[in-house]
Amino acid sequence: MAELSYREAVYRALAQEMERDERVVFLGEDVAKAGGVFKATSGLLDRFGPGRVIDTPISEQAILGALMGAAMTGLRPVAEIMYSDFFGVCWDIVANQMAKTRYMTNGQVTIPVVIRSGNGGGLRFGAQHSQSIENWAMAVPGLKVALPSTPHDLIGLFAAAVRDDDPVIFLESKSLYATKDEVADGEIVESLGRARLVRSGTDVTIVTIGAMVHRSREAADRLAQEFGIDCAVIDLRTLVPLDIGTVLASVGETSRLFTVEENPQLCGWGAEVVSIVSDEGFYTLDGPPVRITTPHIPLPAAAELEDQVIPSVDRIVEVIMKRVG
Amino acid sequence: MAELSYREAVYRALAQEMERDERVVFLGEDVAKAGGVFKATSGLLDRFGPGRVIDTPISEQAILGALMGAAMTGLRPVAEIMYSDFFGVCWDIVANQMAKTRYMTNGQVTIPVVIRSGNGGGLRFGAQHSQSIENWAMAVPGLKVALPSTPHDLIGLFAAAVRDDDPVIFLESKSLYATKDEVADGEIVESLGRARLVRSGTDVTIVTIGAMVHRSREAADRLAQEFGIDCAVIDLRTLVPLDIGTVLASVGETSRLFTVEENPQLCGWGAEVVSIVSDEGFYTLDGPPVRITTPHIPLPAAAELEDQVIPSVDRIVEVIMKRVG
Amino acid sequence: MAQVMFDPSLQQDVRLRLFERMVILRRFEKRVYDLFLEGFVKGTSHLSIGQEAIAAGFGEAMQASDWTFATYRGHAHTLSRGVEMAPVMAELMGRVGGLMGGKGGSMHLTSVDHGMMGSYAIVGAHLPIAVGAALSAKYRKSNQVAVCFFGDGTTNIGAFHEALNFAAVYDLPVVFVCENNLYMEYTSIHDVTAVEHPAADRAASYGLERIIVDGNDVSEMYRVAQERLQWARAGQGPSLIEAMTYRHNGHSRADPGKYRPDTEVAAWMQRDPIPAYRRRLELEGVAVALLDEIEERVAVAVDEATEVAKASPPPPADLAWRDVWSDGGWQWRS
Amino acid sequence: MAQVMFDPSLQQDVRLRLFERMVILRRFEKRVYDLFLEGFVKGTSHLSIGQEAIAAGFGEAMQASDWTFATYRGHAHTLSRGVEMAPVMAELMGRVGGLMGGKGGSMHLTSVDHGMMGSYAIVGAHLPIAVGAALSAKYRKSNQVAVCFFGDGTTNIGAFHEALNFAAVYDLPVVFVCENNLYMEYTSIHDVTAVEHPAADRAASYGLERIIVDGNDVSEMYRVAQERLQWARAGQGPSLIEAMTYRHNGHSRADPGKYRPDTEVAAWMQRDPIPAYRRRLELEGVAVALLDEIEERVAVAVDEATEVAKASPPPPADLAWRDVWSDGGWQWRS
Ligand SMILES: Cc1ncc(C[n+]2csc(CCOP(=O)(O)OP(=O)(O)O)c2C)c(N)n1
Ligand SMILES: Cc1ncc(C[n+]2csc(CCOP(=O)(O)OP(=O)(O)O)c2C)c(N)n1
Ligand SMILES: [Mg+2]
Ligand SMILES: [Mg+2]
Repeated sequence: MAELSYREAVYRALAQEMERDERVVFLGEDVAKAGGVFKATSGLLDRFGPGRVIDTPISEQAILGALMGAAMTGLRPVAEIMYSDFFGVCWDIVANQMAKTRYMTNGQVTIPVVIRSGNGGGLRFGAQHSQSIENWAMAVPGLKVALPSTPHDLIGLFAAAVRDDDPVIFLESKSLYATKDEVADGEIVESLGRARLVRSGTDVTIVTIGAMVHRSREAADRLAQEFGIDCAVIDLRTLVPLDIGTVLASVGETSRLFTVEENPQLCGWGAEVVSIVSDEGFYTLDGPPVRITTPHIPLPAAAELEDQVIPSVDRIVEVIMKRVG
Repeated sequence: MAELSYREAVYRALAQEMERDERVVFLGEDVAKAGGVFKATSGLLDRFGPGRVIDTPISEQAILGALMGAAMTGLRPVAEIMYSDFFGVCWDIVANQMAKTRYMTNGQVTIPVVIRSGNGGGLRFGAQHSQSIENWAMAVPGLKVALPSTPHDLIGLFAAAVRDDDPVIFLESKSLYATKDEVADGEIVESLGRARLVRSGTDVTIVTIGAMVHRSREAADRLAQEFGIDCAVIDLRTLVPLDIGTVLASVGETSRLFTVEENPQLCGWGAEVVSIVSDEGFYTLDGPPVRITTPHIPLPAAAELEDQVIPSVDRIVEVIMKRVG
Repeated sequence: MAQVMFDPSLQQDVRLRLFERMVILRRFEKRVYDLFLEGFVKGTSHLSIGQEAIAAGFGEAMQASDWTFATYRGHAHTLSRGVEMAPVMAELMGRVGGLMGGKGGSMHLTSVDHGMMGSYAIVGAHLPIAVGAALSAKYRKSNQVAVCFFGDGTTNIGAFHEALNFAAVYDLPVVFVCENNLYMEYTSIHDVTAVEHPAADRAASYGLERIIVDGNDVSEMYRVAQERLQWARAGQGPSLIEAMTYRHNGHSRADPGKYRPDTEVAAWMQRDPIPAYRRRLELEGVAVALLDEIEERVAVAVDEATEVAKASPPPPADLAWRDVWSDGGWQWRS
Repeated sequence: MAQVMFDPSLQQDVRLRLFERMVILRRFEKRVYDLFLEGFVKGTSHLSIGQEAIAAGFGEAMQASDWTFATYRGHAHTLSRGVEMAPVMAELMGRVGGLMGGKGGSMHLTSVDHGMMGSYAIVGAHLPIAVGAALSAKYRKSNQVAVCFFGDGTTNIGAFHEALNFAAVYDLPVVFVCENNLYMEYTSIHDVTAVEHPAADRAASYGLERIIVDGNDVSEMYRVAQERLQWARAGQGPSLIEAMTYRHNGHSRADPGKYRPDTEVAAWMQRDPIPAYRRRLELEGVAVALLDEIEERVAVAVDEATEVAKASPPPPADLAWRDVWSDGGWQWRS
């Protein structure tokens, strides 16, 4: 057991998998010599050498194209896209090539890639460096999508992603890099597609992921203490595969569903979860399913504005109070 | 009144707006001399000249970047992205630049662009030339999204899009180009954000858009004739702005909601509609809201397979029968 | 760089194979064209008729373990890697016997067993992917080379630029082959490109040699292919070749190609690579009977493949739900 | 091309303005740096300290109706178009008095009234956008020129290639200015680029002249700017300039810049454009008092701007919901 930051977990996750399997190579901008802009990959170059830890030009299409080609021919490469907003400049490779090629070739081609990327807001970086793009990825058939919320999950889900034979979009919450938690020693491997019950509860089910997990838990604690509303909190951990079974089971007990999402509202993963539960769990619901999201706007830079729009503990408490109370 | 194909409507729509406003210019690959790959823009070059109808290199980022820059400096330009799948190679310009720049500049910049694109399946073109990407666009705050289902709407919504001061993603259903309908003479202008009640009905509300409108209406006719189920069919026409009021009103009468979507399931516009109705219209619903979509898979090329997966009249009838009956 | 010298006996062999390859590509695609007209081929399809020398020259020069990355215009490159005709034809017809069970279609021909690593339908996308294969070859010291074919129009898209620089920076074993057929879809490449030779005139941007070859001369294509493959295998890094050629047909199924001046078309038809090569072989003393025999053998093979493809049924419905994921299925919920 | 000749009296004017511009940029950004340390500037911020000659030279040479397109490293370009210091500083502090009310932040400085058409934070994106402005200038025959600034690292992304070719094909009035400061974020441009001069060595790919200038020599920058703006206005099409320079600080707020050899840093500090230009002006007989007065005037202005910015309150909450759409609001439902 050691206390580890989410940032340090990135290093440990990469090192664990690179140590284990020499087919794992790692590419990205400024990731090698400089250790990455979030300083999450410092030391990897020294440990694994320049053949496996590679500084690239600012060429996201080339980086991800290279990732895909290398994966098709025997490697299990990992890339960093510095900020997830930059998926915009290489979306074709992700959405049209990586996601579809196995299918189009009737299973001839396997593309075991992981694309790590800093995701989400909270750092006052403005609209082009703060997006939550998990829904871009979830909307494309053929991509798996993981968003770890803790150092442990970062390592365990990353290991699962590297060992998975399909392309995985691995979104690290930038606002969590500095957060710390106890992490067990030794190898850590989790499974894709298993939600985690962060808090059990009987009145309301809160479904969330990534940085919002912590705010949801805090809100749940306050709702319990201050208002006697007992909320279950589910961390989905991956959006694809989606552990909707865990959600349905919990809503079966609580009869109320809330999602807490960092992404803008329209077509979010929350809409998907609400839609499935509204269909398959219709008769278990006692009241409207409610989504708590960032409004459907680009993110503002100023601290006071950004704090207004990303779901806060206060807002979660307030909405649940109002809608359940 | 004249019978016009959806393909011919493209020409008439462009001509109408270019005649009216010389700030409207039109760019795209093979659109000028050759009249476009769908032969929808033949004749425009002769009519408006090479300064306004421009053949471009295969450079989608440059095309859309140029569109944006021209729009910021006084033009009202229109581009063609040949197949909507190709938004992948220029997604940054659309999602990060066009969508956000007005907001980031606190309203200093206005970006009146329209991007026309052939969208959807049905032509056996395979996974990289058949996608329905309306949800990619809907998920990004700052983009308006239109999908005309008839020649009339193509002209009227296009005119509205050109006259709108915000970026509009204008998705033409490739499978409709050959379809015909009566269209009035003279100028046609519709509004963005007004759904059309295609068929009124009291038992079930079907919400749909684009090519699926016709299948939904046909299914509704069959459901009425063969099974006595009376379905209202709503053509949303635009996803942003979303005329959710019309949907809520209809569900208020029918108490049942079905969506019919050409896009793959996860995070579709249908999930958004279902989620809003499940929240705001919770107490009006008599049974589960159901989405009828293409399954969450890339599109196969073979005719028999493609026909299996895109919602068909048969499938719509069957699902509604089973879920309502 | 020295011209590659052949052993004369080998040379006869190679020459006949080069000829046979071209005849295969030509006759196969002529048949495909007929099958369009008869309604057997659905969707779209992009023929390489007139451009066969490029695929043939490279197909002959490449080793079995090398990789091909092609565009939607990929029939020729697929066949030239030794893939059988019948599954290719069946794929174009959307049959279960197709190379990808009918799921990919004409634009995505792939046969990993033959090193045919895919046909990509988004202009430019496969250049960086080929670079990745080359990265893997270098990392694994496998001595493999990735060969990536694309058109003149592709040189104006961003991925071209990124891939070329990336390959050059890491000295990767990849050969980029621009088949300059003078047109993108219907637009002359000259109308939309700032330089005369869209690939070769940009080689210097990546520290590469300016290489222009006659893409209608199969022996020249073979020579250049050998040379550049060797260059890659020697660890010298990428090459960029611009092969001048012309397609006899329109861009794709729907296109009669009317935007091209008649005189231009006529001039290039005169330079058809197959009759030209046959004339040359005859002049060099290859027996006419030998060449005729090849033509006939291929004709029979095309007929047979057509029958096999036609006899293949449409894919079963459940195939649509297979192989989204590596577990063979499509489920996104767990 | 001939060197632009100045009227000697004008020249004195221009020279003092060039000097003043550089001093403004320098002192402003030094203050910004202090404000970081004091916690007033949140988020990130990218300084141009050391690179001022480029923004100053162009700012002086451009006409009021010309357009600037810059990157996240855009403070200098914004000020050099005549935007006041206080709103820029307030924007960096996230105050309502900011240039964009605090909504954009340091990376997106924009002042349409000053022809400052935006700072773009995705590498490469603004090159095609600048091309579009040039297209509009040409279409409207407005005689405006778009000037687009970007870094060396930007030359390896696809949008660079597409924009350059596009501009060249249509002979558009745009001047591309690559500020080669030898590094992308923390990686040497040489490590990841196939050519020595990432912009200039690629000019030929777009049929353009190879232009390399000393980006630390403000009079040279001014001369080249005048020349290329004139070239654009004369309908001769785009230009690509590579200006060699160096940033004194790290890439952004978080970066101490330790990846750069001390000797390299020291050598470039010697070549600081501002003392160098001051020395030159003094040698040419400009009165020391005149220069000192400029320095003092600017120092006062920076102090004043700082006070104004600090006095500005944070933006009101409702601003977050404004100006998503042209109707001023954010509603997506109708
Ligand atoms: C990104 C992208 N843009 C546009 C297209 C449509 N398209 C398909 S082929 C083609 C022309 C390609 O020209 P070239 O590279 O010369 O290849 P050729 O077809 O001549 O072999 C175009 C524009 C596409 N598939 N992908
Ligand atoms: C598409 C994209 N990739 C990566 C980044 C992250 N990034 C921001 S600045 C930068 C370096 C840019 O280098 P250069 O073009 O030389 O400009 P400089 O910062 O030196 O002025 C990088 C990689 C980005 N903003 N956009
Ligand atoms: Mg071509
Ligand atoms: Mg730089």
